Amino acid sequence: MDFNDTPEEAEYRARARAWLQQNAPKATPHDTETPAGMASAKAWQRKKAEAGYAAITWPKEWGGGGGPPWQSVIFAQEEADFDTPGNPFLIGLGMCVPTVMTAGNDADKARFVRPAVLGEEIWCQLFSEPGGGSDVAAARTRAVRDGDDWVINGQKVWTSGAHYSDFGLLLARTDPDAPKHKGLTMFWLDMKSPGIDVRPIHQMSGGSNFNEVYFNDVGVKDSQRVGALNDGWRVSLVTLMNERLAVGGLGGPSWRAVMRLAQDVATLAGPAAKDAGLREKIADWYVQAEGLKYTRYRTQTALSRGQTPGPESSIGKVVSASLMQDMANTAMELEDQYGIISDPKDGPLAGVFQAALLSAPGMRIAGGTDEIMRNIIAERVLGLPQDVRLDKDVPFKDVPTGR
Amino acid sequence: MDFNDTPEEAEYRARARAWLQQNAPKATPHDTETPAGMASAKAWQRKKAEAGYAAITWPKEWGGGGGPPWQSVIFAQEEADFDTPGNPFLIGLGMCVPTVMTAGNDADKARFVRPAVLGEEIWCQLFSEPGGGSDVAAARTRAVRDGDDWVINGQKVWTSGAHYSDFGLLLARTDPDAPKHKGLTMFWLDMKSPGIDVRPIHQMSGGSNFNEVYFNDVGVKDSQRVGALNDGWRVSLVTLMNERLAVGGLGGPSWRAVMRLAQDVATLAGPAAKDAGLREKIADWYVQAEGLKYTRYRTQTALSRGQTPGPESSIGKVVSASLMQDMANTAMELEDQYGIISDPKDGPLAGVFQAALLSAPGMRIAGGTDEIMRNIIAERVLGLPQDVRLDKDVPFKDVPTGR
Amino acid sequence: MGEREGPVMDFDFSDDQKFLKSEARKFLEARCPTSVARGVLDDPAKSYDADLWKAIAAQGWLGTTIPEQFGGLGLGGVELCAIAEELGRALAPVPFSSTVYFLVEGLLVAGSHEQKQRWLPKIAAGGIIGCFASSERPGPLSEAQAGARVEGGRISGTKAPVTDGDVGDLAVVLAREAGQISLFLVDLTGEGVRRETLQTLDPTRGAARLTFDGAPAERLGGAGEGLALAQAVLDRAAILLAFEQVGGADRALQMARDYALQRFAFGRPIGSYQAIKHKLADIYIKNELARSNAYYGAWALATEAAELPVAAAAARVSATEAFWFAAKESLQTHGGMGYTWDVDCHLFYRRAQQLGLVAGGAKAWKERLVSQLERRNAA
Amino acid sequence: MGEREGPVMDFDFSDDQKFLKSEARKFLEARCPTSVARGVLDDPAKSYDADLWKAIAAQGWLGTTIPEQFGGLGLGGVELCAIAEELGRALAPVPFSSTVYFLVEGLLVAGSHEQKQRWLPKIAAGGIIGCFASSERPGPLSEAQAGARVEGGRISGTKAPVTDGDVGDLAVVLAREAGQISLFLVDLTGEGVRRETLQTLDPTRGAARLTFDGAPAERLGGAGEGLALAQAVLDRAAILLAFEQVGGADRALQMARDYALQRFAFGRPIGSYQAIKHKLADIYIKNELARSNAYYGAWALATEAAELPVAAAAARVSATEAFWFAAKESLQTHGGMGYTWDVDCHLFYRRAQQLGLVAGGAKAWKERLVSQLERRNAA
Repeated sequence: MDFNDTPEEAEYRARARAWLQQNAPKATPHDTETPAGMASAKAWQRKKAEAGYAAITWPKEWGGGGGPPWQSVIFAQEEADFDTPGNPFLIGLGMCVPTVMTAGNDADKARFVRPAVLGEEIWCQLFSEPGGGSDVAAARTRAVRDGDDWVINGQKVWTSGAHYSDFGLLLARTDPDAPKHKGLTMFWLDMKSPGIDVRPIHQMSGGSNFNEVYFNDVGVKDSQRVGALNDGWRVSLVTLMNERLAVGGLGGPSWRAVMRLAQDVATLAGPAAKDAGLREKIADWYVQAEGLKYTRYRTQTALSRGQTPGPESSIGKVVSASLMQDMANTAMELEDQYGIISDPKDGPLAGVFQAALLSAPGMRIAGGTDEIMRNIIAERVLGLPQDVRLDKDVPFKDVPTGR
Repeated sequence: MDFNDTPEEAEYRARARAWLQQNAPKATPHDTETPAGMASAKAWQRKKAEAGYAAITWPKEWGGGGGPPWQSVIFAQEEADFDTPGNPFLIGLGMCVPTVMTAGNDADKARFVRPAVLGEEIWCQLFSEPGGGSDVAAARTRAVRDGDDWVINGQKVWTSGAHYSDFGLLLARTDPDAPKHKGLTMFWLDMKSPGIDVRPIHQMSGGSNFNEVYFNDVGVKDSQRVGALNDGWRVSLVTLMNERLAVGGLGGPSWRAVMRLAQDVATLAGPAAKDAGLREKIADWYVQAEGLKYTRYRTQTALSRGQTPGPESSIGKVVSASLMQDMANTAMELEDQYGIISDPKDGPLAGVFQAALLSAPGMRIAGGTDEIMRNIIAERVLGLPQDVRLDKDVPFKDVPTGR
Repeated sequence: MGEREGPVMDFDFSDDQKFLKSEARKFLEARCPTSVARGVLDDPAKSYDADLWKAIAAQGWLGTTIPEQFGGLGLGGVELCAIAEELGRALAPVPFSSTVYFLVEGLLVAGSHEQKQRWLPKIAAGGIIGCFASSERPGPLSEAQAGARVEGGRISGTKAPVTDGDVGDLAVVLAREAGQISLFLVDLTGEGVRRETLQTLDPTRGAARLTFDGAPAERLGGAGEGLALAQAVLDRAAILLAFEQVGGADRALQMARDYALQRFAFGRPIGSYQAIKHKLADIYIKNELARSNAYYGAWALATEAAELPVAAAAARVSATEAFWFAAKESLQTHGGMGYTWDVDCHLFYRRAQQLGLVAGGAKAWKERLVSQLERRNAA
Repeated sequence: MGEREGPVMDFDFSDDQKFLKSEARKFLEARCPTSVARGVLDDPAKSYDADLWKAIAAQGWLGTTIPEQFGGLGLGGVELCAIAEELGRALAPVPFSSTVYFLVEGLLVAGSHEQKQRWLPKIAAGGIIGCFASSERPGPLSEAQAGARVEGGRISGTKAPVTDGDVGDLAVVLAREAGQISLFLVDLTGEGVRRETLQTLDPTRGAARLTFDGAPAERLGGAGEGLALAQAVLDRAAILLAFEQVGGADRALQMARDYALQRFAFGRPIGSYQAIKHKLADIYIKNELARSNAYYGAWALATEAAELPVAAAAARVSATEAFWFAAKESLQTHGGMGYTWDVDCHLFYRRAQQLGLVAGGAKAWKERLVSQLERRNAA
C-alpha cells in the first residue's frame, strides 16, 4: 500500500498536469443542455483526443491514446482538479461504442469509433421501456422484417441525452415467439431518422435529463445490426457491464456541508456543532463516504494494474444515494421550520440540502434501483441463486405482464 | 377513546382485584423448570379455574368462566399487577386445546379440555422439524398405517416444554405421494408413550427452553387423530392462528434501564444523560415501545368488544426483538470496555443488557423469524402475492430439499 | 409482573367518530382527488385551492372544536383528529392546519373572552385564514426566534417561513415586548405588513416571509408567556398534524401496494418479490406504531391530560418518521415512474417534509420528549 | 470539480504481503478450526489455547513489527494487518492482540531503549503474554479511568476488565503518580498482584480484574503523557483490530452464504429469497466499506502518517459496525440452528462484541473522529 507514484507514473502525471494547466478551459459553461455548454464540451473532448488524452487505452488508429490502463487512472485523477466542461460523451464512450467495438462489424468500427472519441458524435442507449424498468430483456419494441431490412415500432424510456444524440444503440424484439431472452436483436440508429420522436420526461426535481423516445415505422438497414440476429440480449450484457464501471460519484453535499451548517444553527441544547447526536451521524457518514473513496482507490489500483476490478466496485451507488437522502433529511431537521424553504437565495448553504432531497430519489432508481443493485451483488458477487423466474423458456408473447 | 371503565366493567375489575389480593400467592417461585415452581404454577391455575378466572371465555361446563371477552382483558390487566407464578399452560390453552376444541372429536373434547383448564395436564406443540424451520408444512415425521392404527417415526425440534408436558399435538406425514400440504395429519400423543425421547437443546444464551423430540416406532391409535385424514395442514392453521395472539411482550430491559445507566456513565463530552445522541435514541425507543403498548390497547379494545383484533397485532415481536438487540448494543457501547463483563454481580444494572444481548437473537427467530413475520404481514395484511412456490402440486417426496 | 397496562377497553374511535371520519373521507374523495393539489402545484399564482376551502368551511369543519357559543360545533379533539387524518390522506391543499390547529387552538389556549368572541365566529364561518409566525431563522423554537419587537402596540421585524402567511388574514406572532417574549395577534390585512411568497419544497402549501413595520399587534395570553404558550399550541398542533401524517402515510402505502400488484417485472408482479413485500411490511409497521401513538395523543388532547406534552412529542416523532419513510419508500417502489413529475409520489414526498417541519423538526421534538420523561421521572 | 482523489496506484496488499496472508490463512485453517475456540469456550479453566499460542510464536508472528535488533522480523504494519485479518477470520483464542497490538506497540511508541531491549526479545520469542489495563469503570478512556496510584515505584488500585489479565505476564497500566497520569509497566508475575477472572460475553477470550497492592511499577513514556500515549496505543490497536474484525465479518458472511445455499425452505434454498439475498448483500457492502477504511488505516500505520488518528477512528467505527452487523445477521440467517450452542454463529456474535469493546466502544471513537476532523478543518 503506497500512495506514491513510480518514477514512470510520476513523470506521466507531471506531463498530464502541465498539459491540463495549459489547455483546460477557464470559466467554462457546464450545462450541456445549453448550446454554449455543448460547444465547450465538444471542443474540450477534441483537444484531449488530439493530445492522446481521450480514450487513453484505445488504439491510436481509432483516435485513442494507445496507453496502458494506469495512465487512464492518473489522467482522470488529474483532470478532476480542473473545472472542465460537462461530459455528454460518457454513454457513448463508456457503453455504446465499446459494444460496437466488441460486437459490431468492421465497417461500423471504422465508421463510428474515431468520431465518438473526437467528440463529434454523441450516442444514447435505447434499452429501457415503459413496461420493463429494471427488466431490460422485457423489451417490446418490435423490429419487423421489411425485405432484407427492418422497420421499428415501439417506445423506449429513461433515455439520457436522446435529444442531443446523433446515434443510438437500440435493443428490439425480432422474435416474439422465442423465449424472452432469445428474441432480441441489437441495432444502431441514426437519431435523425424519420419516425423518431424524442420527448423529455419531466422529473420531480424539475429537471428533464431523460427522454421518452417513440418509434413510428422507423426504417433500419440490416447492416445496422450489431451482433447476430436474436443475439441482442448477450450483446446488451457487454453494454451493461461497462455501465457499472462508468457510474462515478453522485455529487451533492457531503458531511462537510452538514458540519458547516452546524456552525450556524442551534439545537434546543446548544450549538448544533456540539450536538453528540449530529456528531455521531457525521462520523457514520464520513466512514461511509471515505469507505467508498478508498473502495474506488482499490478499483483504480486494479485498473491501473490492468486487472478487472473486483466486485467491490458495485457498492458505490447503493451506498451513496441513500446516504445523500439521509443527510439531506437530517440537515432539514436541524434547520427545523426553516428547512422547508427551497429557494437557493433564501435557505442556508444556498438550499443545497433541499436540492439534494429532491434529487436523491432519482439516484436511488436511475441505473438500477437499490433493490436491483442488491440483487446483482447477491447473485454475481456472492453467488446466490437468481430469483425464481416465470418468464424463461416460454414464448415472450406469453410472459405475464399484468395487462 | 376513553380510559375509563363502564360501571359494569368497573365492578368486574374491582371484584377481580379483590379476589387477586386475597388469593394471589406471595413470594412464589417462578421457574417452572424447578419442582417447586411447577407445583406453584399448577396450584395457581387450579385456584383461578375454580373461581372462574381461568379460560374466562370458555364454557363453564368445560371448566371455563363462561364470560364475555372484555372480562378476559380486564382480568389479565389486573393479574399483571401481581407477582404470579410461571405459566407453562400457555401453549396448551392458547394453541393445542383450542385446536382439539375446533377439530377434535367429542370424546377428546370431553377428555382434555377440563384437565387443561385446571392445570392438571400440560401440552406441547410438535410441529417444527430440523429440515423445516419456518416451513411447517415440510414435516417429514412419518405416520404409517399399522392395521387400523399408526406408527410414528421421525424427529421434531424447537418443542417448548416437551420435557414436562403430558400431551403433545403432533403434525405427521401420512401420504408422501400427495403434494406437500395435502399429505399431513394431526394427532394427539401421550408424551409418556414408549419410543419418545426428549432431549433439551442447548441455546447460545446458556438456557434450554426448547427440546428435540425423537419418535421411534411410537404407536398411536386412529382415535387420536385430530381432524380428517390428510387434513393436518388445515388443522395446523387453527393452532398457528392462535399462536399469533398468544405471544405477549418479550420482557428484558426498557429505555428506562438505559436512562438509568446514563445517570452513572460519562461519555467523552460529559454525562451520558446529557448526550444528545443517546437522548435521540431513547426517544426513538420510547416511541416504538409506547407505540407497541398502545397497539396492544387497540387489540384489547377489539377483544373486549368481542371483535377479532386487526392485523396490527402482528407487528409486536418483529419490532420488539430488534429493539432489544439495538438497545443492548447501545448500552454496551456506553459502558465501553466494561461492557464485555457479563457477570450480573460485576456489571452495571446487574448485567441486564448483556443478558438481553444474548437472548435477543432467539427472540428474532422463535415463533417466526423477522423475515417470516414480514412475509406474513405482506401477504395476510397487505394482500401481496405469496412467494413463488416450487413445492406445491408435486408429490412431497419430490420437493427439493438440497439433500 | 411488568408495568400495569391500565384499564383499556375503549382505545379506538367511537361509532359516531367513525361515522364522521367516513363521511369526511367520502367528501374528500369526491372534492379533493390529487388533481386538486396538483392544480396548486402547477400554478405559481395559487397557494391553496379556494373552492375546496369554501366547501370545507361549508362542512363546518373549521369550527369543529370551537364552542357552540362562538359559532362552532363544540365537538372534541378526537373528532378533529378524525378529520385531520382524512385531510392528510387527501393531501388537501388548504390552510386548514394554520387556521384550525394553530390559530383556533391558539385562541382557545391563550385568548381572552373578547378575543375569542371577536375572532372565533368569523373563523368558524370561513371568513378568516390564520397562520402561526414563530420562526425567524434556521433552528427550533427558542428565544432566538423572537427578534421581532412590539412597542406601543405596534410590531416590527421579520418572520419566515410563515406557512399560509401569503394568504393569511390573522397571524399568531412570537415577539418581544419590554424584554419579555409573548404571543401577539396581528391583522395581516392591515397596515405595516409586507408579504413575500417563499419557494418551498411543497408548493401545494403556501409560505411567506412576513415583514412587519409598525403593524398593530395585540397581546395573546400573558406577558412573558410567549414561549410556553407557543409550545402549548405546538403540542396541540403536533397531535393533529400527526393524524394528517398518518393519513398521508397510509395513502402512500396504499399507492405502493396497488402499484406493486399491477406492475410486472420478470413475468410477475413486483409485489411478489420479498424486497418489495418486506419494504411495504416495514412501512405498515411504522404506520401502525404512528397510529397508536397518535391515538394516545388524541386521548390526551381531548381530555387535557397532564400527559399531553409527552403524548404530543411521541405522536409527532412517530408520525414524522412514518410519513417520511412511507413517502420515500413508496416512491422507490414505483421505480422510474415514481420520479416523474406526472406521477403523484412526489406530492407525498414533498408533503411529508412539509408536515414534518411545519411544527418543528423531529430532532427538537425528541429532545422535548426526553426532557419531559426526565421531568416525569423526577416528579 | 470534486475533491482531488490523490495518486492512488497501489492501494492493495503487495504480492509479498498477499503471500504472507495466504500462508497465514493456510496455517490457521490447519491449526485453528473453530473447535479450538470452542475448546476454550467449553472449559472454564482455559482462557486461551496454549498449543496454538506456541505454534503462533513459532511462526514468528509475535515479532512481526519488532525490529530485528530486538529479535523480531522487522516487518511493517501492513504485514501485521495481513496476519490480524487471518487471526480474526479464524477466531483465534489467543492473547495475540493484548501482546502484540497493545504491549509491543506500547513499547515501540513509548518505551525507552532499555525497556525495549529488556522486553521485546522475550515477547518475540513467545515468552511473554502482555495486556493493557486502562479501564476501571464503565465509560471511555479518560482521567476517570486513572484511579490507580503509583507512589515510590509501587502501584495500588484496581483495573477491570483487563483482557488477558488472567494469564498476562506484563501489563501496560494507566495510573496516576504525583498528580500526573502516566503509563506504567507492571510485572504481573511479581508481588502485590491479585487476579480475579471475570465472566464475559466472549469466554473464548480471557479477562480479569487486577488488584494491585504495592506491585512494582516502572513508568513507560513521559510523566503526565499517560492519556496521550494510551490514545496513541489505542489508535494503532484500533487499526489492527479492524483487520481482525474484517476477517471475522468476512467469515460470518461466508458461513451465512454457505448455509443459505444448502438450507431449503418451501422447496428451494433460502438463499434464493430476496430477504436473505439482500441481507447478505448488505453485509457484503458494510464489509467492503470496512475493508477499505481498514486499508487506509494500514497505510497510515505503516507510514506513521499524520492522518493516523483519523484513519484509526474511521477504521474502528467502520469495522465495529461491520462485524456486529455481519455476526448478528449471519446468525439470523441460520434461523433456529443459529441460536443453538452447537452451531458456531454465537462464537462470532460474541467475538464481534469482544473486538468492538476491547479498544473502546464505537460511540467514543465517533466522537474522537469528529474532534479530529474539526481539528483538521481548523488547521
